[in-house]
Amino acid sequence: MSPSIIEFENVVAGYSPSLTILNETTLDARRGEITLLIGPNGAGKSTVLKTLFGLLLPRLGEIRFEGQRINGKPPRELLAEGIAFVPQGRNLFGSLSVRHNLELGGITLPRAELRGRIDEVLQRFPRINERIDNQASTISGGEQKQLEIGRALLLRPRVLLIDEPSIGLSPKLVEQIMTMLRTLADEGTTVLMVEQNVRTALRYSNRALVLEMGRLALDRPASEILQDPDLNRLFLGGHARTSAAG
Amino acid sequence: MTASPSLLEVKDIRKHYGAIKAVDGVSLSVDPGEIVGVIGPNGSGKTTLFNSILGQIKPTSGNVEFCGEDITGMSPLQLSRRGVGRTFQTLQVFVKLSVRDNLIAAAQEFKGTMPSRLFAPPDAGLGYHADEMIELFRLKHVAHLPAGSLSYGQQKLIDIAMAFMPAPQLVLLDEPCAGVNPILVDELHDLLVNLNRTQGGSFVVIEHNMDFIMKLCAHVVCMVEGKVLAEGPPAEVQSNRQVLEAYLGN
Amino acid sequence: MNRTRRAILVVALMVGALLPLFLKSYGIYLLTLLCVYLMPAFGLNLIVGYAGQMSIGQGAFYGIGAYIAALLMTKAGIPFWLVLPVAATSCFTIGLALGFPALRVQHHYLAFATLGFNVLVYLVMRNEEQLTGGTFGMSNIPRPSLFGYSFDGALPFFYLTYVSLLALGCVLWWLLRSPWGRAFAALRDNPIRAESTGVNITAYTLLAFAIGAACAGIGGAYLAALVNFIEPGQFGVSVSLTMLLAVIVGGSGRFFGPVLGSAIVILLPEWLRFLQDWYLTLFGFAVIVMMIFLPGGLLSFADRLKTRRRAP
Amino acid sequence: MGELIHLVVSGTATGAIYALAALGFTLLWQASNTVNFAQGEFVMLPAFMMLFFIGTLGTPLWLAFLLTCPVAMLLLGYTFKRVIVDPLIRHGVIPLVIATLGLAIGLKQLVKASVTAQAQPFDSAFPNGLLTMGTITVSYADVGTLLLAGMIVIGLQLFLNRTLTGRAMQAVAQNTEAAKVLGINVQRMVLYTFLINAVLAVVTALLITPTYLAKFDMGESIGLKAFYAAIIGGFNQARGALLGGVLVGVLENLTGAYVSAAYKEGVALLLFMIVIIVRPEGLLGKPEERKV
Repeated sequence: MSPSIIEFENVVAGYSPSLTILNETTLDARRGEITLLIGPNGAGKSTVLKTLFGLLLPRLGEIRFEGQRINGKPPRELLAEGIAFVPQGRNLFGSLSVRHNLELGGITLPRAELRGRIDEVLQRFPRINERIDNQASTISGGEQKQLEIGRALLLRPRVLLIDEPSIGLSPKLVEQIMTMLRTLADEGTTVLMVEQNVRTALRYSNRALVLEMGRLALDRPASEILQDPDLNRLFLGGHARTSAAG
Repeated sequence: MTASPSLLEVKDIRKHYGAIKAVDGVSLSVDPGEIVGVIGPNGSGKTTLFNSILGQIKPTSGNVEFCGEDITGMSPLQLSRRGVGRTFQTLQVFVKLSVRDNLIAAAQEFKGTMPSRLFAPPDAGLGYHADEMIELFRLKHVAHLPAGSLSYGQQKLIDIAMAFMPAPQLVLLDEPCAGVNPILVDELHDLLVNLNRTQGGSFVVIEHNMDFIMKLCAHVVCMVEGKVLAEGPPAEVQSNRQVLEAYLGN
Repeated sequence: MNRTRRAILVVALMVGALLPLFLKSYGIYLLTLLCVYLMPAFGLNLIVGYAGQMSIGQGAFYGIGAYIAALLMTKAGIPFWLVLPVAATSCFTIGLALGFPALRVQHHYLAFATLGFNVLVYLVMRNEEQLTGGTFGMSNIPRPSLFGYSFDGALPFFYLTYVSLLALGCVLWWLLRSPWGRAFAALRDNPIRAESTGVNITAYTLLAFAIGAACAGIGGAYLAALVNFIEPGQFGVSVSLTMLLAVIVGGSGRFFGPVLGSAIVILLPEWLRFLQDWYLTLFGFAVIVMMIFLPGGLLSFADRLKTRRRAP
Repeated sequence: MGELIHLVVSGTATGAIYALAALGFTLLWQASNTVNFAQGEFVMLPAFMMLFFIGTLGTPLWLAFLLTCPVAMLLLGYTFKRVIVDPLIRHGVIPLVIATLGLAIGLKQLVKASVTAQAQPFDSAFPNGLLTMGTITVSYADVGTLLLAGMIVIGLQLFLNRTLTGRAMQAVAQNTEAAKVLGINVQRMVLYTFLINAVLAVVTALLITPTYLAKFDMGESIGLKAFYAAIIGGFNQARGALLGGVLVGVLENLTGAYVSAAYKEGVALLLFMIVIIVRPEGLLGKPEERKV
């Protein structure tokens, strides 16, 4: 079993003093694996990613990256340390070209290095290369998601956080994106993913963490959960906790 | 007894944003006193459907009938006058008013006319009713604090209590359990059942908490990508293959 | 309202009534001016503080009221008591019309729209010389009399204004305590929710502007009678601006907020005369400091202390 | 015909000046949702700074302009952002509007109290005289104004579109959250916008003060025109500010000549009223969806 690279210990976080989402959450992600976060809406999956990436300050608890405490570090510093984040939804700058969108992903790199890195990413995404001079708002949804992922890879992150990459994409495109993430993980990048398209995502993941009301309810190898006849109940009624106990 | 006419009749509602079909031909009907649940993965168009029914946005096509009257495209104001109430997905209380004033504000506009309200007592004659509701929702200890100063869960309760203040015939609840702790969720279930029994109103509930929906509703509609994928009794929808696939991928 | 507050109010009203007896004529004039100024300020507080709309145009209604009074009294010889309802209803009607942009746009857009309205009214006052006397203004505006008793003297006119202000204050107090007040607050706190709980936001928005404008119209008529001479400069954008800041500094959405704020912009500069133009300089910068540290206005200070004590 | 062209050209020149002030206004809005009601005073203050350099240090106008730029960037850019905007912006638009209204009064009265209440003459950056081409006569000042304003606008567009920093600023304006996720230093990009706004204000002062004269309340009019130009053109579009400014300038000139000189000031206003009633997002603006 590979060692933990990301650890949450009793983390409490929320969007306002009166709204707590993460409730003493404890979980971890292991090096070179795809860890899948699943659970009903409002369980705190996206909040885990946002808190980890410094977009939300944890009120209590500790977040560690390679054993070092990273609570409250801003995204800029975390990027420099090797964590990148692809948030949910559309995150491109529509009026700028595809190339310029890519470039902005490397804004923290020395300018001299930027060009080489862009070429490296373009090799991985030939579709993006074809659209390089188009306005970002004019490319298709699948291309946009690929561009977003490519933009995050520009920094050669050791950990990639990705939130609901499949939203709005056709099943075929989802498979493509998942395959790509699997390749990345096999090359050594740790992937922490939130995904609603659970069955598909499980097939590509190593491990699944089920969150419920801001807490870890279940931690199993992905293949095991995929076989579990209770998977349905997890989402359509019946508490995860009961199925974990049973 | 002949089949009673339905209270709400939604016929083939569509809401398109350019090429994106947020709601794509949804029909549903709600009988008097019935509690209908609407489920579906994120982005399946549930809230857009609500907003189209409630006049918050204008549907591209289709129509909505309430008590046999065509109410398509009516403003929220006109709808509330006809007895259609709602709660919102995000918190929507009057932050600077006290809890009690929030409840009175939710119902006072249905009493008398605007000029007559100018000469009405300050509580518009609703003080007693508001206090009853405060008792029911166990908000007595905070009744005189500004609503904005309370916790998320408490504000959510106020939000729901407000919708029921004018005793509407139909209430549409948009994710009443979101951000509410598990103990409160159980209480909420009891409250809604209680209100359904005492006020006799019908509800349509959007909710992701499946236990809640399955316990509360007699009829469940599952939406996926703007369409109704399945509907029927909760147990049936729960075990429907397509529904499972929609939630879990295939 | 609890007992201490009621006691404070009674004492304050007594002091207000008795103070002029001990003042020279300029002091009485200033107190009268404060009473006059409070009429539009109360109206503005209804618009901004209670109904949550933005307005930098209250000075225009103040001016419209004053010009209507001046015109009708000097040119047509109509008595003050008949002029008053004309000024109020005219401003009410125009206020209703100005409310329409507020239905389309909010916040800073509305600020610009009302400010623009003020500029327009100012231009009309300045340019339509035949009617308004242009930059020369209108003079010899008489003070009212009632059943042969003339309010010409400084003290009689003060008491007339004082009593009128109290009457206006009572009407507004009653209005804001009625369900209407709650509807205005609902409109301010959350218009979308308000609409779905049956509040006719169109009607209440327009009414807020109209009632606020009517208050300013009444105030304008009293101003014309007080100063006997009016010119466009008294009703420019800067007047509206100062009035808005007075309401906010005092504490918008609090009934007595405008009293404190108006005292700061009307009385305090007289007391701090040696500061001259530096007074407004300090006032301007003080507004910034207040927005950062006490955005609810000076009257919110007590509440602030209370919440701080309640919080652990 | 010659007269009409002359009016249009000089109107365009005046409009270009309004457009510069309006441009700064829209940039601030896009980058940080800042509405600056003291924008007019931000033009007035540099005018007096330049007069100070000319009067006290005896520098020529161009040097005074160059010296004023960094001072304005420090005071009207950096200090404004750090002291007033940063603490207030998270409370929404209105508190900031009120604070900048206070700032407008404070700055005006400060100049009135500490410098002078009288209008001060201000030399034009361009030579006097008229340029005649056939029946068409235009002044050097108008041509110079148009050229300088044009250069500034084009230079700014080049910076925003052709440099990585400029594009990062656009990114922040379009989607602040996404920009933050990429490690773009959002606060620094916003600061750049404030600095650009300060420089635009200095240029506006250089161009407008010869006609308006340097006076403590000169900002009221130019500030108002800038707001209206920005809203007419579209608050969320830089191109909108340009269109709005020129439209106001030209229509004002034509109204002044053919309709009524007295109501010239009302033109921007009327146009603004029509726009917010008919098309609140402005002529080139994109509508901002009402949030449910």
